[in-house]
Amino acid sequence: MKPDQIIEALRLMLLSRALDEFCIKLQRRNRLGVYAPVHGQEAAVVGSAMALDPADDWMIPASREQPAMLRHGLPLENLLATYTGKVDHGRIPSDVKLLLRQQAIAAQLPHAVGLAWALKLRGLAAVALVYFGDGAASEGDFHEAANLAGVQNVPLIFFLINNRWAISTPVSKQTAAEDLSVRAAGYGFEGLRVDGDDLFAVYEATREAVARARAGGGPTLIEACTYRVGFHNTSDNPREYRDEAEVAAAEANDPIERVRRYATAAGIWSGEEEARISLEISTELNATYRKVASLPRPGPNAIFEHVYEEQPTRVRRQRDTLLNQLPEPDDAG
Amino acid sequence: MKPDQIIEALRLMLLSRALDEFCIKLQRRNRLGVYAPVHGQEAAVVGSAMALDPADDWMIPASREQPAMLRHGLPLENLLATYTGKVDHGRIPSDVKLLLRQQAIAAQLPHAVGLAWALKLRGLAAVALVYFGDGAASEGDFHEAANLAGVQNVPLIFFLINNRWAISTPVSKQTAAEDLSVRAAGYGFEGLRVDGDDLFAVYEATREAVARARAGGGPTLIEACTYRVGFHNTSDNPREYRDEAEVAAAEANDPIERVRRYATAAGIWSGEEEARISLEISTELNATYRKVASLPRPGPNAIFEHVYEEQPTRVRRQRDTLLNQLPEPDDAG
Amino acid sequence: MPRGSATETRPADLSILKAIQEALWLEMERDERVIVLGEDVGTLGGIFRVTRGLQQRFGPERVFDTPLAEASIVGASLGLALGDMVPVAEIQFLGFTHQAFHQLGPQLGRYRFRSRGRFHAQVTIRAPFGGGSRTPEHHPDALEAQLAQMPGIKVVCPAFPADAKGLLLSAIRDPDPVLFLEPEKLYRSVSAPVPEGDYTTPFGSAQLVRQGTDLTLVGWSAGVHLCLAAAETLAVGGASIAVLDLRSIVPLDVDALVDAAKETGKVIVVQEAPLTGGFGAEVAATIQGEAFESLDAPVRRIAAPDTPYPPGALEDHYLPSPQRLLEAAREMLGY
Amino acid sequence: MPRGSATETRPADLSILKAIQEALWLEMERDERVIVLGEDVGTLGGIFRVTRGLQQRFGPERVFDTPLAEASIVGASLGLALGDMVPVAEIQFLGFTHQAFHQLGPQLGRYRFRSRGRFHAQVTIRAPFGGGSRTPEHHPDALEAQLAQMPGIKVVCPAFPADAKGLLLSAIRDPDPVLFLEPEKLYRSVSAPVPEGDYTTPFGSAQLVRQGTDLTLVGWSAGVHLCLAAAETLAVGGASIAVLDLRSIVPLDVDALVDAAKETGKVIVVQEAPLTGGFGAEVAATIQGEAFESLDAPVRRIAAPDTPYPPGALEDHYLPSPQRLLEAAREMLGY
Ligand SMILES: Cc1ncc(C[n+]2csc(CCOP(=O)(O)OP(=O)(O)O)c2C)c(N)n1
Ligand SMILES: Cc1ncc(C[n+]2csc(CCOP(=O)(O)OP(=O)(O)O)c2C)c(N)n1
Ligand SMILES: [Mg+2]
Ligand SMILES: [Mg+2]
Repeated sequence: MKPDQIIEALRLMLLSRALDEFCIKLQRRNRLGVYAPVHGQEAAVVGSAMALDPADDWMIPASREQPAMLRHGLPLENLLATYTGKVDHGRIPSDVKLLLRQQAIAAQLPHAVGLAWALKLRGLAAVALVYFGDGAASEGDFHEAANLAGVQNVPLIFFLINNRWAISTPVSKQTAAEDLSVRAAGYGFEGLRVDGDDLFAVYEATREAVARARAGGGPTLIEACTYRVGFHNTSDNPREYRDEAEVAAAEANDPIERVRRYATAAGIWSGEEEARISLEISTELNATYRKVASLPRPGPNAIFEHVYEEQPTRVRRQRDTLLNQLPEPDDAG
Repeated sequence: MKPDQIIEALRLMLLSRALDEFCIKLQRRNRLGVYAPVHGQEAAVVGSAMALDPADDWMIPASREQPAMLRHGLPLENLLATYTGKVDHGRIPSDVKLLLRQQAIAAQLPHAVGLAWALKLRGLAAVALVYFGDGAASEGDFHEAANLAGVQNVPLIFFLINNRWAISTPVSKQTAAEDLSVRAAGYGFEGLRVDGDDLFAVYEATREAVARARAGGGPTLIEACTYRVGFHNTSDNPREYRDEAEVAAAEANDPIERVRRYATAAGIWSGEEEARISLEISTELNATYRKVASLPRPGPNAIFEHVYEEQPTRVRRQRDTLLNQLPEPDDAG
Repeated sequence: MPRGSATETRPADLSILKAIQEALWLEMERDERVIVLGEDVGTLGGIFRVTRGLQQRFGPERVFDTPLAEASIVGASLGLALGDMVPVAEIQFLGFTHQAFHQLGPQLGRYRFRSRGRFHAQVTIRAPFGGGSRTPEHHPDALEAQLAQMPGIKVVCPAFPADAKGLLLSAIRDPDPVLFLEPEKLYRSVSAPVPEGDYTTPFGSAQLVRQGTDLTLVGWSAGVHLCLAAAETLAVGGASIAVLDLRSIVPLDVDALVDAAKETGKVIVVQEAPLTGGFGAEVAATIQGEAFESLDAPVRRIAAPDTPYPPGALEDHYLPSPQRLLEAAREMLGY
Repeated sequence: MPRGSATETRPADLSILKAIQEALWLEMERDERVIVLGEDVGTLGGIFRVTRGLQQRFGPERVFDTPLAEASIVGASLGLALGDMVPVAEIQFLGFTHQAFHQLGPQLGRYRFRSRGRFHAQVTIRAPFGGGSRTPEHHPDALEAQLAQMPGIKVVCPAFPADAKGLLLSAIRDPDPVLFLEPEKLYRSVSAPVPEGDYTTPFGSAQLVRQGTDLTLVGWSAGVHLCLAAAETLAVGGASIAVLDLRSIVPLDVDALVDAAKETGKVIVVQEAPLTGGFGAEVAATIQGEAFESLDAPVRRIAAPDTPYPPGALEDHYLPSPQRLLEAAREMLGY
């Protein structure tokens, strides 16, 4: 990574950490719905995202890859709008090559294969990268998607974030495999493991995989080994199921601190720089949130929009009836 | 294999080949429904089945493992009864540890895991063996089942019959993996490949896997490489999609002939012996078929039996109405 | 019993969640073949803590966390049952049974039939569902109508704590597979007296939870409480409204539907799912089919529109609302 | 056009199978983004040879055999559409869409909605279904009612060659996902005139395929032919029977159902699926709801019993039979 990339990465990681805190606070004050923090996984998420070219390449998120989505072009405003229920303002802009976050674990994987396949069929030199977790790797969708990607040799990076937990289920109960990247061999393509807390290692591994895919070399499975330091999401309390010592060890190995130390030693980062950037970030978060908070809440008609391109008669009648009956909304939820 | 086992295996393989011919002929005369022949896969099917102890172990078939089912205790009569639509006579006897053949590809795999798991939970020294094909190995059910089997360390042998084809789809379009047995590593257990046309190799590999499972060593994936010499089933014509040369090569490597040659050289088999056994087999097939053909066809009430242990009121009323309305059946289908 | 401490006594009223917990506890005590499996059901005791305490009490051999793979949870449960265990599986949210649909109707529902009675599948699948808690799509999806098209499977959907316990005990003991739908929104919000000890509540027997002569409101699961609230409001205006809780949709208590139509001549059925093809259609079709002459008005359906489950911010507009039900009821009373 | 040789001319009558083939052929000629994928659709041309000749004509880049994995066929089709291709996927038999249910309603059906219009899924999924051909369970399963509970997806089910072609052309061009259900039993057995060249048939517009004043029979797919045969038989006895072919169940032509009830006052609906929760329930519920005053008798449903699809030997007892339909119609006429 070049110095400016390191700075970019560090800024994204700091933004991610700040966003976690910011959103968790908002959630605690009932200002937004459930939030799933990135905490602990910043190097894996940011390092992989930075290997993509947002102008050409597609990113397919799972659900806790906020800084990757931002890096790929999603405006912070849209991200916060989605979290706060301003659904239409959360829309992905039409020039951003990003699919939707996914609620159904692993369901995005075959979509990613199809999308990458389309890039290939259309003769584009673009690639796609899809995120998923150690839990998702147990779903049938993972297997079918990986196998199809292999046989069609599509330009797709399967980026597995092994953060050791799927809600309360440790990876030792998720699978007997010691190493999930070996699964790639069963699909006829390359798999490898990287230290997911090492920004540079993640970036390099992803960059190589991207280059191979772009050159027609097909898919790669990258398993980034990291740790979910935070809770699963704001409804979860990990103290109920895991050892605090394990968490403390992961915190001691903070991926942001590792980059910070490196960059400081390299003379491209300093306490002052960080203070400046942190202020910038918090200003941006606050301003963006204020803007988003002032946006109108979606009305009942939003239920009927974007179901089909053309509203079938029965749906139109349901809409007419419902809109006549509904009281003014009293809560943005 | 001991001499008497070799004789047993050879007899089963000959029976299988004869059964194929017999049933195909019947099908062509509209006496039975669709039939899927074993032709070419006899060593894989018989060799694996013989490594099980029918008294303790469970067998879970896919769909073209007729001689394995017979070896495991299913009476020929029941097999033929099922093929000819005498559904109640096809019932698996209550002392035979065999699950049902499966129409939905790969769906039997999680059942097998659950069954093996139950054996383990109940502290029995029994194992289970489940058959599936190279096509089935692409289904999500395979992945989820194998992963669960690994993490629960259940006494189960995944016996993959790679016959190179799934209807018209060659294994090269099924997956980019060169070797399907490597998938086991991704689930934390052992996988291996055997020459599926070598009865002894299949038997030995399965016996070892069975012994390991019985000793608490967990699952094994065995990929038996063989070839589907016959058509997919009686509705299929492989000339539409594959090269006759490939078929001829497989036929030249006939698994029965290989055992026949070995047994003859070992002095435990002869042309006379084979003639005698072949006659025995054809007599048995004819007699059994005659018996089955004379069995009454199932009546409409069979639709309503065995749906639930206790018939719900609505179903009972549907039954009463339907039985009052139905004409005499004019065709056994 | 799942208690905080040995000295704590059980209150007469239990929440639905506690009632389900009690049924699981009792049945695991009674029958050691009963095992509990699912995502996060062990150490954590499930996302909603329904299975809390079970692993500590019955051990990790009988209560275990599975990998994140719904089809294998259902498929392996069938296999466990064939191996003489009695699995009670949890699917974390009903919407994720879609991942397992090919193992539900086509396998679990048919194994007895396919084997001509040689095998049966004594399997219970529990899953929370229903809206109103701001959980995102899939989680609240009301799939009961799709499940009702799976012959061989029973679909049970209690609305009250005592039924939740009695129906779950019936489900676990039923030799046939049962999908046991738990009203997520009511888990903790509805409490009522629950008999102690062992009892079962039969399937296929709807309960008239409120008598009335002018109109019958038919519901199941959370919908019943919507009906009751509406009936209460209308009673203030002098209307006499009956409320029928189906309790199970398969088997369906056709006679109770016919009786309701005969008694009141007017029926409204409430479902959370989108209108077209929802289970309310079956209720309406059955009533008009079997009690046509008794009807003074068409059976009216209150349902979500034929659109996908929306984000939480829009949920209240989407779900059948008290207001929509009241409006329909008032129209109906004046029919 | 898919012809044996260049000199062969196209007959005016086509089978349903040939009509579907012609639509695929035409659309692949017209729009090079259209691709065909599924199990065995390439070299073999599909189990029923519906896609025969396409790979030879359009090449293995546009017509390809997929691995045996239905969820990935549907999920990848969604991805292909998001990548600006126009996939027409085949699921070998409708029953095997169960393997892909989580990718159908919850993904294909909701991607537009979830993205607030940023994305849409121009995907067609074709699948044969329906009984009467002695294919074993799963293969003939009539799942249309389950599919109708998937908002965002359209469910189209032609009964005639001309409709098969026009509706398939509409489906492929529709920016929204369409499940296109093909009546297996009729593939080759029903032939009728099919216009040459390009035309589309709209969804949500039922067709009165036979006029009548005494009773309306409502069906879709193979059921329409059962209705027509019954109408014919009853005409001999002097009854005037209308037959309504829904052609698509989502969107549903509610007005046509209401008109039928108004016109004849009596309606029977035929479905192949088990009674409880089948799409006939929606038809009956809708008619009684919207045309109650016009009905002279309850809407009657003819369906399979609430039991699993049986082996071929029992199929004729299970499916709605001409005799059952006739008996019901005669009863109805005398009501
Ligand atoms: C198909 C499906 N099953 C279950 C769930 C409930 N659920 C949400 S997140 C989660 C764990 C996901 O674990 P992993 O894939 O490792 O991702 P992580 O949360 O660690 O980022 C589960 C079980 C779901 N959303 N979808
Ligand atoms: C879930 C499912 N999808 C598709 C089919 C149709 N089908 C029947 S057999 C078959 C091929 C099976 O191939 P393989 O698993 O290799 O077994 P083989 O026939 O070679 O023994 C297919 C696609 C099916 N029965 N079930
Ligand atoms: Mg994880
Ligand atoms: Mg095969």
